[in-house]
Amino acid sequence: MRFCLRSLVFNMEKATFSRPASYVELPAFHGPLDLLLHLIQQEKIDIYDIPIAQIADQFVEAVRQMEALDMELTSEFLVLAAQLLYIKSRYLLPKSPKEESEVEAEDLRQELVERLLAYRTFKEAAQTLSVLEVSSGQKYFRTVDIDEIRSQFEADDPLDGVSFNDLWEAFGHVIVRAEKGVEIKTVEPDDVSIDKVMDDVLRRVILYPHGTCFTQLIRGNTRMELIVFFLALLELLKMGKIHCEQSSPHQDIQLFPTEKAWEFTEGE
Amino acid sequence: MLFRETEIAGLEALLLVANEPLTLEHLAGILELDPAEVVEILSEIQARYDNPACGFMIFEVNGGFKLGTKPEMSHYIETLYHQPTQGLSGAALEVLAIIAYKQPVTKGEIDFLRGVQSDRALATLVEKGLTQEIGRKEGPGRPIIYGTTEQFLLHFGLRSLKNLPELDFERIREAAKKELDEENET
Amino acid sequence: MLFRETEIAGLEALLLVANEPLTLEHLAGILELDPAEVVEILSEIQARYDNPACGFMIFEVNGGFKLGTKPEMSHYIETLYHQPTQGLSGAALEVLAIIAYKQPVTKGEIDFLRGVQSDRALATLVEKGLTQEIGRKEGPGRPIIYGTTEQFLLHFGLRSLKNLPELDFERIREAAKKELDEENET
Repeated sequence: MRFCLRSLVFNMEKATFSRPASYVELPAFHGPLDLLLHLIQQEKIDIYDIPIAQIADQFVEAVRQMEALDMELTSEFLVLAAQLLYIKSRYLLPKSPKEESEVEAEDLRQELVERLLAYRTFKEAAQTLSVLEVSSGQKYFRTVDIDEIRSQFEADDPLDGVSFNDLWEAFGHVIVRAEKGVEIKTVEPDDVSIDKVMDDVLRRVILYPHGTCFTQLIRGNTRMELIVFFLALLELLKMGKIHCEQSSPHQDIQLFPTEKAWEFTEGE
Repeated sequence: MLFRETEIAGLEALLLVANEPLTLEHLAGILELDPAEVVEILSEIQARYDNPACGFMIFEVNGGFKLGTKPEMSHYIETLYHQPTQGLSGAALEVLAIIAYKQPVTKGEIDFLRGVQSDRALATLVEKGLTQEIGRKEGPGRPIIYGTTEQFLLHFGLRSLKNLPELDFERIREAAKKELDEENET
Repeated sequence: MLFRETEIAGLEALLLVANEPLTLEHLAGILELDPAEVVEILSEIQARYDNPACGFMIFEVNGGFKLGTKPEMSHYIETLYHQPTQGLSGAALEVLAIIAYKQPVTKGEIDFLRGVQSDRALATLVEKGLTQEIGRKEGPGRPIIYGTTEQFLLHFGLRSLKNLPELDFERIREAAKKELDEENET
């Protein structure tokens, strides 16, 4: 890319060279716009009325010198050199409809002027900042280790404002979720697996350690669902995870978790 | 000591930006003074800080000197850096309630009762020192069992877990029923 | 103001332990004073610091206040850190000027305005904490957009971005328009 561009620049230069460029002093430039601005200021040229042919030749010459001096020469310098020579050639082009090429060259020149003006503005701003930097002086600040400071304070009680009532309420939420038995309600009765229903029943029995009513545990809208729940209950009784009590023949049967109730979850 | 104004100011500036305590020798080297002169300057600065309208103080640590705030100022600093305690989330409270009333209990058991994963809530509770690992359950996988901590008891003013008031099932049931009814209506 | 000794000392202590500039309102809240009273105290402290035997100075930035060392003390600090502070390079200053006046701005926009790649200068500025990534621009490629930092304001002794010296903004706008057109074309 770089070599290709360079040969382009110098081929064009050979083709269009009109008069030798004057010698330029070469400080380090911050880019091709910086160099171009330097040339314009050095020649005391009105930035709105740049003689493109002259400035293009000077620019190319400067780039050559930079190359000869082994200065850092980025591809952007070559790109701008090519652009300048291109604009110059459009102005000089004898053939083709002359007006058209002049209009195009004028547009390109105008665009370049605008970029130069913007660049000059920021270059001035940079100089202003540089002055400010010196005049405001160097100041230093302390870097505080906030974590270290914080560690000297006692941590707040994370339970601030939490009462037994809040704990019970939270427990209530767990029960509400168990009572809803969302998963079981959504499956079709035919698909209700006995394992899932056993989980549902056991979960509620454990949550009510003081006993829960038989009628409350068995739930279902269809005969099939009721049967599955009853079977699940019988299975849990047989496994010894729950036990039931009935104080008198007509009282509701109460179900309680046994010590073995937890063994159910251990496989998970 | 007027003639040493610059060095006094310099010493103050050094104390302000240094992260580590500065020794007499180090200070003397930078200020181009004798250590004895540095001692004099230090006591002069300290005398200035003794003014009750000044919040600074020079501390001597491990043979070095550093700038800090007077102990009386700590409540202001505490206010500046006070982190409002993040209240526990609903999930964390649920897990805490389950652990409080069902302990010792494993994560699997908590998950089973809640019907959802409780990893995050459990980690928060352990981090905040409200629950802790108290061992492992015998059986397959030997899962960790959790219990409440001393801090938990302290907060509720309990001497031991035995003093934990019983779950008020009447109230829980009523609240739960109300919540369920409300949800069914909508 | 003798009766406010505690608050004066408190404000000094707060300035010492804060990394970020503290606003009047924040200080007033902690010290339980009116902002106007805080202003009074601040100027009283600053008057005390004006004493040549004092190495401190209060800096105002973006409506906040920060404690630092007087610029005259910088050589002592540089000796402490064994490194003379280097001013910014010309290229870095150009990039910084573009960011300061045109922010938020992308690297592509900076490169276009300077006519040259600015990667190195930009990296230096970010490293020095003078500029920072402040987000991404909507549109193709979602390029990073840059802005200046509070450190930038402190470094150049500016109270806020409004205090940047005025520029010929007409020119900048025109250039920006041109560049937008080009970006849209590609």
